[in-house]
Amino acid sequence: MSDTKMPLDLDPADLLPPAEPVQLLDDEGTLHEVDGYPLDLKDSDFRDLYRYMVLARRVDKQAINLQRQGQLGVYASLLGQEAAQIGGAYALDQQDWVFPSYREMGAALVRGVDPGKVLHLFRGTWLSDHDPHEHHFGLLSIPIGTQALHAAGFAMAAKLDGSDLVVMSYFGDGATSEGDPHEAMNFAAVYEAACVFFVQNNQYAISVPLSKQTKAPTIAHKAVGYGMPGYRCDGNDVLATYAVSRKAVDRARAGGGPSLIEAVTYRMEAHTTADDPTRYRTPAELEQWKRRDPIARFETFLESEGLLDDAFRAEIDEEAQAYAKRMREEIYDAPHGDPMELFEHVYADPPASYAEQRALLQRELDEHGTS
Amino acid sequence: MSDTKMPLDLDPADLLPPAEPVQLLDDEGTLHEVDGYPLDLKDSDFRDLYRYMVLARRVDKQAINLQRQGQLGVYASLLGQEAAQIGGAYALDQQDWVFPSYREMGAALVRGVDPGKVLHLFRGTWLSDHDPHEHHFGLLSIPIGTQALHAAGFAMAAKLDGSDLVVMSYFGDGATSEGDPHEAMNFAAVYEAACVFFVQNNQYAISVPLSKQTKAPTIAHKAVGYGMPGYRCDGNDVLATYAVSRKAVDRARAGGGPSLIEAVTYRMEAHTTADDPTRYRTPAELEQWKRRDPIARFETFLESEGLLDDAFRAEIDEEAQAYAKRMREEIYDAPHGDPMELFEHVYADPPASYAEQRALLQRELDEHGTS
Amino acid sequence: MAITMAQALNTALHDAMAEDDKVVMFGEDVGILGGVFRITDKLQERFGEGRCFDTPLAESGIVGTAIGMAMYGYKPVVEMQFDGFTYPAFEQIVSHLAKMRNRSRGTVQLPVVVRIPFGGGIGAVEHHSESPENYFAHVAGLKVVSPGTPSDGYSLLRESISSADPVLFFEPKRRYWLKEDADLPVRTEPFGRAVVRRAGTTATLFAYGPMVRTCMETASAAEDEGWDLEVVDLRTLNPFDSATVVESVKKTGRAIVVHEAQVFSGFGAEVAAQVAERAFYHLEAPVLRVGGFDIPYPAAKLEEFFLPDVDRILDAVQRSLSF
Amino acid sequence: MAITMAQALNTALHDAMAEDDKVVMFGEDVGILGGVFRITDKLQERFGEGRCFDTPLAESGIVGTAIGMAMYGYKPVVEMQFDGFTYPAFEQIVSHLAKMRNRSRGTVQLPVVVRIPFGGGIGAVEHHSESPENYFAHVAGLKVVSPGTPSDGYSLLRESISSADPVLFFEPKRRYWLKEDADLPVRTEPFGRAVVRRAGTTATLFAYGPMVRTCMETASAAEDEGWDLEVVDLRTLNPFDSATVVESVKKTGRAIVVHEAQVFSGFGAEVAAQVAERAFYHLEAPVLRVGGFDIPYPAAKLEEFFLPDVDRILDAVQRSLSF
Ligand SMILES: Cc1ncc(C[n+]2csc(CCOP(=O)(O)OP(=O)(O)O)c2C)c(N)n1
Ligand SMILES: Cc1ncc(C[n+]2csc(CCOP(=O)(O)OP(=O)(O)O)c2C)c(N)n1
Ligand SMILES: [Mg+2]
Ligand SMILES: [Mg+2]
Repeated sequence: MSDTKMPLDLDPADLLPPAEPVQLLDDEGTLHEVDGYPLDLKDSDFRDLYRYMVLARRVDKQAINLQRQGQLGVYASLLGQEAAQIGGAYALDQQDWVFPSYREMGAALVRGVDPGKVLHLFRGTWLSDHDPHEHHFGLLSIPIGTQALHAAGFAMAAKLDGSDLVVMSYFGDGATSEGDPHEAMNFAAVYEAACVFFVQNNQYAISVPLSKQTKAPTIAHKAVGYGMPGYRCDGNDVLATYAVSRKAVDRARAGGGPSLIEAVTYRMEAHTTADDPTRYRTPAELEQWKRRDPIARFETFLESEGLLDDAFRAEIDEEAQAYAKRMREEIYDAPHGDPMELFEHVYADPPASYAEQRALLQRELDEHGTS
Repeated sequence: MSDTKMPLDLDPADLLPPAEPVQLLDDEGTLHEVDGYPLDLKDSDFRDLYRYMVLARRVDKQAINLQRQGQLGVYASLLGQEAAQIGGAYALDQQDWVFPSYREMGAALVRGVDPGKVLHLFRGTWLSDHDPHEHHFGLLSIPIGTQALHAAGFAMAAKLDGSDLVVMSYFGDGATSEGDPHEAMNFAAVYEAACVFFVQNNQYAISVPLSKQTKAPTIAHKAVGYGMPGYRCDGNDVLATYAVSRKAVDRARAGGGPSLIEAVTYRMEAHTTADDPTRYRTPAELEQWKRRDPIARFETFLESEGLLDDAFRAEIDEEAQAYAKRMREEIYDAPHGDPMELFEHVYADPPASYAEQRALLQRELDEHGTS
Repeated sequence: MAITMAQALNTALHDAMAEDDKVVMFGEDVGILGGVFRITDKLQERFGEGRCFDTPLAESGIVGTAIGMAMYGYKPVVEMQFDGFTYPAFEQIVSHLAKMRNRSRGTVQLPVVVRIPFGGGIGAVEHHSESPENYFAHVAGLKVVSPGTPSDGYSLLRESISSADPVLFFEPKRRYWLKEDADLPVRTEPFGRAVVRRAGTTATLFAYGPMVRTCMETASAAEDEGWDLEVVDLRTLNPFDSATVVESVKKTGRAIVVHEAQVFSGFGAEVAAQVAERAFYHLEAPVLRVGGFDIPYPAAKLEEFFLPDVDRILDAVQRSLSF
Repeated sequence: MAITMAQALNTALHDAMAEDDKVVMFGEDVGILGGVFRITDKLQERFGEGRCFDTPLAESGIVGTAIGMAMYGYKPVVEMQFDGFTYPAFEQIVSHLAKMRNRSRGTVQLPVVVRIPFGGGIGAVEHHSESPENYFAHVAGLKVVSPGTPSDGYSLLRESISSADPVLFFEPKRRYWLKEDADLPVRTEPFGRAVVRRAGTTATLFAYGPMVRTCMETASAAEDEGWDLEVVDLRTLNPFDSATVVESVKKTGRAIVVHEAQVFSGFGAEVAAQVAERAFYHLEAPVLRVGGFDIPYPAAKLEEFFLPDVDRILDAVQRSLSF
């Protein structure tokens, strides 16, 4: 009865993620080689990674400011998670796709999505404002973990179509408790779809710490149950998040199937601008993680490699200011747009009943300017 | 940052189920001791286990016959899974609870539930016909995997109440793909609830074989993702299913938290009487498993131990006939009961609108005898 | 040729997949088994495992991956094995399938069909006889369809599959074996058109899916009473054909809406509300609703007391007439 | 004393937990954070982590374990963080929470309360402004409740917690800060009673939850037009108080049902259908429904164009009167 045996010819321990997360840059910014995670990066890549991280932080800050100025309803900051997000997305090719949650401004940048456009969701101009097909970047997904299934399905489709594109789905530590990511990982594994599940373990789901979310040794261990590799990396080390993602992405592209990445990081800001984290975490904890800042660490490394001079810093700074400016221009007092558009996109083929409803709204607009 | 380390002081390999399922009786019925699974059974227990298996098979057969005679609408047979089900339930105390799926006639027997009553569900007399509180046996649950959450919640409640009862939830290999069992195992683990998740891996979910259900090395490996032990046993060896369950139950009762058991077995019958398995599996496969029959194997063992004499056989046979007879009496041409009862149990406090609806049904009954 | 609803649906799937290789079919047991009702029979054999495949047992997974496949460019048709097992997919259907097009300002289309064998009358165990259509009729962004005849089964399924909008396709499982003389392929009226199945003058019966047949039987039986009933098959709940509905009531002056689902806040309420609003001056009696009682679907032996049947509908006609 | 809806609900939870140690409260972020709206503020501090606790992020898990805890003998009150996140729990609610009592012939009771902050008007992002009440009003076995005032918030929540039947408790989140002079504890009318909040003669506005306040404002505004509107607060959708509803329409002859949810197959359809049936001869105009358009809930900057407001309701009154 072969079914009563282990179908794998593996040393069982090979299934398990390593005890320590993969780290290439230590907390002091010194590079250490790690077996199995060669770095294939050129100087320009190092610089790009840095650039994206700095831009992401500036863009994030601008978004928070816009929210404080009443220009956005709410915003979910990625502060502290720059290395995790950007290292992941940087490992993708242009043809590849990203299915993000609501916190993926950094990944959006890497995909070339205009941050100003992303903010329309948070401003409430419309429910989103970018074309996913243009940058292969799905709509920000708010219902927790649901996008993991879209990613798995997209990867299943690509495989059926003979494409070798890879899909990366981001979600949080909290999301691992939902049914959908579970089903997504199982589907991806069963169909050997080229889908990389990238978990930013930022230690919290709003106020709920990881210890109350799961008793798994680590989130990477959850991969075992789907028969896929579970990788674990220091999420504040952009070289580690990149190298691990590269490995997972290459493997998927080569037909090796899906895998799960846990990037161990920390949400330095409130859950969203509507949240008050002082209710559930201590300044001491924050302080500890501040010392592990992903950008500072990478700067030390770049400096020691001679890759970070004043000219480059100035260049990035200028780019960052320009981004921020464009965001302000895009969002500041952005008008609410034409209410009649509300009926435009619900159906390709709208029901006859819309005529009456459109007429009602039009009458309201004519009479009162609002509903 | 202790959060970036493994929180467990375990040898990683200890997390994994053994490569081979635990087996105490080999296919030829010879007993082998297995480290960590001592048998605490008296002769009377051996006899009881046998008795339950034989009764379960007889009861199952009677149910199939009743279906063939048009007395039941449908029935889900446990043929071949007697050892799995009964070994599990036998490890429980009276105070403990079982949350079954629709295939748990064997477990029902062990809990003392009258099989005739269980059949009312399949006949369609009512949606169920036993009081869960009487035998600590939940209602048969049809939506796949949903009962695992009820089990987890019940165990959470018991813990909160200071009780040391243990809850066992049965579900199938297919059910492991649903979100609910995933969420249930996670909840149970997080709250360290005394809940044992017992998977009867009978190789199929209707027509879908295990290989299309999951790529996990084994179902027991799924426990790793919840930080709980995953046990795996030969599901056709009642001593193995018992010993493994005993271990899981004792551990849970002692406050050690939940665990997952995979009993590797085989569904010898159609999925239900409505199914045609010749469409998706071969006689050869069936033949192979027939040779591993759980009752035959246990008989060999009992005989070799001198525990099975003709008198005992006759006694069981008589009991089995009596059970079957009672089932026939209970079910055969059982009337449909009072339609007016339809309004009785929906609410403890029914809405005023029921008065009108009751009146309509009463009028229909008076006029036509039917609606 | 006499064909059954089941044959019509199966043929529709075959034809759609033959015509457009972007159409894929998946769900639980739809492959080698051909589905528990055999509606997907021989699709896998003919089109291969890539285009018709069994999934793991997870309905949210089925609908969620269908959304991803549709984003890539496929046209997934998925099966929920039974009505009562649609519920795990509720979030994916309501929060994504229905809303993605609008959310994306039209840049993402989701041409997904969710096939759902629904309704009672087959003596099944619990959760296998539900009528969940109104949960979905209330969701903007979905089309909700339910054929009452084999030709409509074929035609509406084909139209659903070519629709750029997501469709919840409710198959009246007790009518899978209902026969009709028809030659496939057949094209009937498009989405959004209700059809007068039987013209009459005394009162109008409105129905869809399984109850169309029951209403036709009622109309026949009513002849004995000297009543000439009109039967309107709604066909698509969303888009809803108010015009035809109102026109019929203007003619007959009396309306009875029939469905299997419990009456309270069922789809009959929408029909009744629209009729009462739009045919206000033409109604000679209140719109009556005939359906299941406001209780969970009962066990098999009691379903006949729950389900609307000819007698219950005639009783409503009588009440309408005596107003 | 002036209390807000939020205070009333929080106090109701405190009082219920103090009175009966079988009452437990759980959900996402309800512990130390006190819930994102602080409705569970200080429950954990006061009653300990055993009786008020944070769960993993899984709504099906929350409702499913609540069912298990109720079977054991507890009275769980659980929170869905927002309306739009109730959907993952749909199967547990519809297939088990609603049906277990009936399935078990009354041997299993599930005194579970599912608290759901619902509705729009607070400028939130998508999925945070939904009105899912009618998905549940259609489910036999559930009670569906939505308070429109702080005192009803307190009283109906207390009654929900002591109810032996499962209750879906819809909290109008835009009214969390609505004030009323009231002394807690207060007991108002029980489940199943609609209340005339303002007596009038011209027409009746029917509402529940967030729209009660809007209808009261409309009635005030209508005075300028010389209209004397009656406002009926439905309070519990199921059980539904037909008697009070019909009585009001018999008096005013005109009915307008108001809710935030999209109108098509919304709860307004049930109200309209009942009124049109039961007050047939008293209606001087068709029952009109005022609600959201049949589109997904829009982005924050456009919600004012979606939501019913005083003007849209007055417009309906005008239409009713000009019939
Ligand atoms: C299905 C669902 N339930 C609840 C919420 C409310 N909510 C928004 S974010 C969040 C926490 C998410 O935590 P995690 O997955 O760790 O991601 P993070 O926010 O930390 O990036 C919750 C509960 C939601 N958006 N969707
Ligand atoms: C949520 C849900 N989806 C689908 C079904 C239909 N169905 C009934 S049994 C079954 C297969 C279950 O397989 P498994 O979990 O392995 O249990 P087994 O029947 O083999 O004991 C399916 C798909 C169901 N009952 N519930
Ligand atoms: Mg997190
Ligand atoms: Mg199975």
